[in-house]
Amino acid sequence: MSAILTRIQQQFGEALLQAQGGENETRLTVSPDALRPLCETLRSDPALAFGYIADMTARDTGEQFILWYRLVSMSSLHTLILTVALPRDHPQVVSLADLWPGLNWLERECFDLFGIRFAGHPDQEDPARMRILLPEDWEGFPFRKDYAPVFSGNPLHGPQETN
Amino acid sequence: MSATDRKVNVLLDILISLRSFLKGMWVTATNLVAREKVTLQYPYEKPQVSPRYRGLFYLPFNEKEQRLNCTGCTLCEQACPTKVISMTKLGAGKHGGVSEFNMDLGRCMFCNLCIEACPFDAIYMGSAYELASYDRDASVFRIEDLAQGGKRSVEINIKTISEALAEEEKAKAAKAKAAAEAKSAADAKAASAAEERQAAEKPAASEPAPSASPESPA
Amino acid sequence: MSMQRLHPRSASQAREILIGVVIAALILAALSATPLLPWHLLDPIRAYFYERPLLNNLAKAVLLVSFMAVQCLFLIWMERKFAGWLQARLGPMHVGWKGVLQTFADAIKLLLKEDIIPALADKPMFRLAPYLVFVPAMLTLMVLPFSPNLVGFDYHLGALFALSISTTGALGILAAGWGANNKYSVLGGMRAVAQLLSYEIPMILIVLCVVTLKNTMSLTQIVERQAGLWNIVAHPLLMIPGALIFFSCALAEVYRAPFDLPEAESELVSGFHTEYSGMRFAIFYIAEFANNVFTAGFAAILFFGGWHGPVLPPIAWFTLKTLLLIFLMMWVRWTLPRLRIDQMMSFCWKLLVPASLILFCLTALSVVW
Amino acid sequence: MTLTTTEITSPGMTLNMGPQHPSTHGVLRLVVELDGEIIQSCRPVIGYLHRGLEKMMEARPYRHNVPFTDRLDYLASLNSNLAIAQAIERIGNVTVPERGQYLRVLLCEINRLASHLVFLGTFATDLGATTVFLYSFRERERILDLLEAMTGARLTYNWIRAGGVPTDLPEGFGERLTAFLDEFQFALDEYDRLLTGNRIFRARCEGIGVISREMAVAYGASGPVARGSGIAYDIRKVAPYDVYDRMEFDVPVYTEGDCMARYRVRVEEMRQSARIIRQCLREMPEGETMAKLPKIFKPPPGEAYSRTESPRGELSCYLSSDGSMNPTRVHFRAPSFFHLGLLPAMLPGVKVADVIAILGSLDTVLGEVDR
Repeated sequence: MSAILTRIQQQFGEALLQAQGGENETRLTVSPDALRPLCETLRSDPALAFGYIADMTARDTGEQFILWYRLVSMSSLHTLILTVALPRDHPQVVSLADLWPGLNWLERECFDLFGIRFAGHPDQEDPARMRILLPEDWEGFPFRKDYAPVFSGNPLHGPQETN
Repeated sequence: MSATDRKVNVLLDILISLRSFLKGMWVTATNLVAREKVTLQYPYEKPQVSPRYRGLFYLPFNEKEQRLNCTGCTLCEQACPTKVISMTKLGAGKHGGVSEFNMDLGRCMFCNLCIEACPFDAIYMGSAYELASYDRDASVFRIEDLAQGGKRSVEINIKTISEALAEEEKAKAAKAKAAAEAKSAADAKAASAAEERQAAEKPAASEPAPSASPESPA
Repeated sequence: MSMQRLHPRSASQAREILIGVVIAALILAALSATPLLPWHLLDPIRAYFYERPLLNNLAKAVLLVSFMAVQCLFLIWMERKFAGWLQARLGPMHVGWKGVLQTFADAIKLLLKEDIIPALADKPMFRLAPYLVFVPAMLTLMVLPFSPNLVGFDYHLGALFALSISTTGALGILAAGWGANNKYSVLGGMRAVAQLLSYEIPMILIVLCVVTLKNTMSLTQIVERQAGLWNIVAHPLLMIPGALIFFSCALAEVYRAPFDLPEAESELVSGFHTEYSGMRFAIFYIAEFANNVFTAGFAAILFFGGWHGPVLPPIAWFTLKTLLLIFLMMWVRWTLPRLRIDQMMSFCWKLLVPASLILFCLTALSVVW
Repeated sequence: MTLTTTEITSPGMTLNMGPQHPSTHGVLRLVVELDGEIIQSCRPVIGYLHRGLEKMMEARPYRHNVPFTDRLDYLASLNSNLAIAQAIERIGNVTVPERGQYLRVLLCEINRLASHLVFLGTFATDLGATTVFLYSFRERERILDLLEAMTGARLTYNWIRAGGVPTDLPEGFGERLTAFLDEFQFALDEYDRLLTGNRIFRARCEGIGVISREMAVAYGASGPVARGSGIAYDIRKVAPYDVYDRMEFDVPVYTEGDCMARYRVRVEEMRQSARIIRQCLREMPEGETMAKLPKIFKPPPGEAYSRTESPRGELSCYLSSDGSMNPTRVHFRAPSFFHLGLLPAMLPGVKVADVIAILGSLDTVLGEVDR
């Protein structure tokens, strides 16, 4: 078990739903409530110093949304993978864009494609400003497994009903 | 130039700048005079493509067997990520082939997956690359556009395959007929043998009934 | 295989250069033979025109404009060809021999093109702007002495006239930028005016140096007083830096790289002529090349002795010098990157203006001595 | 009379740069607020090239998804192929034969050369030096010829697959490549003379678009952008894949963080790539190039990700499987996506002309940003 995992477990022992530590990689699963305090520590603790946001994405398992963060510590080059499961009927999680500015667009992308809401995101008020890859007036979240595209009949406008 | 807040020797800076400009101009001048021009006058001069070039597809025509190699197994159809290929099979089994083979190259990514999927060496990419057209329908290439030798080889292909199939059919029919005959003959023989056995249990009845069917006309 | 195709080490390059040299030599020989031609046969026609000054001036104007138009077409072809060769390309090749007629084809295309005026443009200004640029460009050419006899208007304040008229072109560019009602055009127009007016100052100071040295403002006189010794040879300490400053200013005046900010295609799309199409665009283009010819000719007159030169007739010398300077401008254009607007302004105000002032003072001192 | 600035205020101008603008390198739209020529704020708008590739991939078997990655980073499509191929191999526990690994490194580095040459040309063109563009494309054309001889395509190669590389090198490839690299050294020196020392080029690049080390880390910058800001973060070194751990090469790092530093990093990287290519050619063992994947490829349920160093930065692919033929989620970590996210923080205060220089120095490809 790596030193990094030990250190995290000391502080957030009960909040971790699942933890697995390797030589270069640590995998954690946390509940949505514990995400924010955990990440603040990950960012600020000099022994962890996960300052680099390498990736973030979501996926839809059919029952819930899984958020997947990948953080890298620039000092130890250790990778940390954080998994958060969100209920499908109310997919909301706290935004971390103020901790890692690079997350701003990634969170917008997750909203755009999956409809996951990020409380505290700078653009959260306005769905049109949150949309990033899709047109601002798009309806629905296409990367959800139950998204049923309706072909508009116009190949240039894509599979959305338009008037 | 950049704001010179620092104590910079302006004159030196000018000289260095001039030198850097002259250096650059020397490079362009050498390119002007000494370097070969690389333009290819495209519609007049055609570039030579490499042997592995992935251009327009072709279905090789097998001269020896007088048919296309394609057996209509649809492996390429399944291997295509964008559903470019559609085909109509002609028969099945070892003489099977295709009567229609359409490729909608408007969707094609030229990814080579269909060619790698083909176990019969029946589809390849050639070196033709001017595939643009004014008409969307013109991007659909049919078997006569794809087959080596064009329409003629398609006709020969269909003829060869249908002949082979007919032959096979005939052979099968003959075989079936022969089998049926043999069966009936065997039945008759068996019946007669049984009759014989039944009729007289002579110790002299030694000749066993031939179990093999008569020679089929292959 | 294909590597061979892309870099064939054949002799065609050398052959082409050789052919070029031979053609140039033939042209020069033909030009040097022009004094032997029976020019006196034209005397009756000349006399006819001299008797009618109005008709004479009109004919001169028509000749000048058509000469410029043809020369521009040729220059555009030359620039494209030159740029192509410099960039390891062939340049235009399709229309005519080696693409000689390419610009004619382009001109015809532009003439036939639809004339688009943006819906929200300031229409009178938009229509007027090309002419506000074109007319000054042609007027400046009027005072340029192509040879001792061939000068549109031998004005005794020629230098002053040329400088002041060429500056008015800025008005047209601002009008074009503003009238198009396009944000890029406005930025381009503003840049153009700021640049033109700033660079006018060192340019005027350098012209003043020459004027002080030669004690005349007439361009014809300036050339005549350089007989035997060109300015740049006669006063190297003053005139070499002077010529450099003048050349920088000239580049800025005709909006050529590294000073092509008003039409910087990578930032401002196309600057002030973004919205122009068809003939109006062609007029801008011709005006730009006319300005090119003017600045190059002006530099030839001020520093390189105008029409003076051995063997060849004066007109040939003048054309040759102008063409060489234009060639130099092209060479610089296709080599150097573009400056930023504030860098360009500080280059002018912090370097060129003081330098030209110092140079002017030195010239004045040298004359007084 | 005194005039203070409060008395002469004028409203700013909103300028829409793109999506049709010559220097946005594709279809990027920057909504910038201008005060004169100075940027007040900037909001990048992306998504004009969104094709839903990741969604398309969810509906196709793993192997069918590789050709789509050509359309992500179209300037270095072999590197995109590599990202997804590695992810598929990890999720399906496939080992690539050694020669296949060498070939991958070789192809990726050749593609990196091509991609950086495009950067060099477009960056110089953005700054007004159009000639460099044609010179660098002249060299790139030869690289494309080489790649055409190897893969048969000039842009969308699809030649790095899950399991390896489908074919071996063609006849005489090594000699042609070596001959090209010998000449390429001179070409690079030539660009150096033309640009690096040039006073105007330096004035346009030095001190422009500075990304501090902290900012680069926080925004997730990678590749040459991070290395220009003093972060020695190169996936080929920190998490070597294929045979990069056997290669000898340096990671150029500059600490200035400006456009010039990023330019220098890329030029230096080209030399290093040439070094790697030569080593590959020298050390490549004989053998198979591709591992056999089962005809019906069904990886066990789970998730996997790959980390690769594309010319633009850390390109990684996230795959999740539920045990069926098709992945349930494919996600690409596109380096350009993160670099464009830097723009709102970088641009305020610079001039319009610098926007172009900064954008050019980030070397983004909108294909991978919008996916």
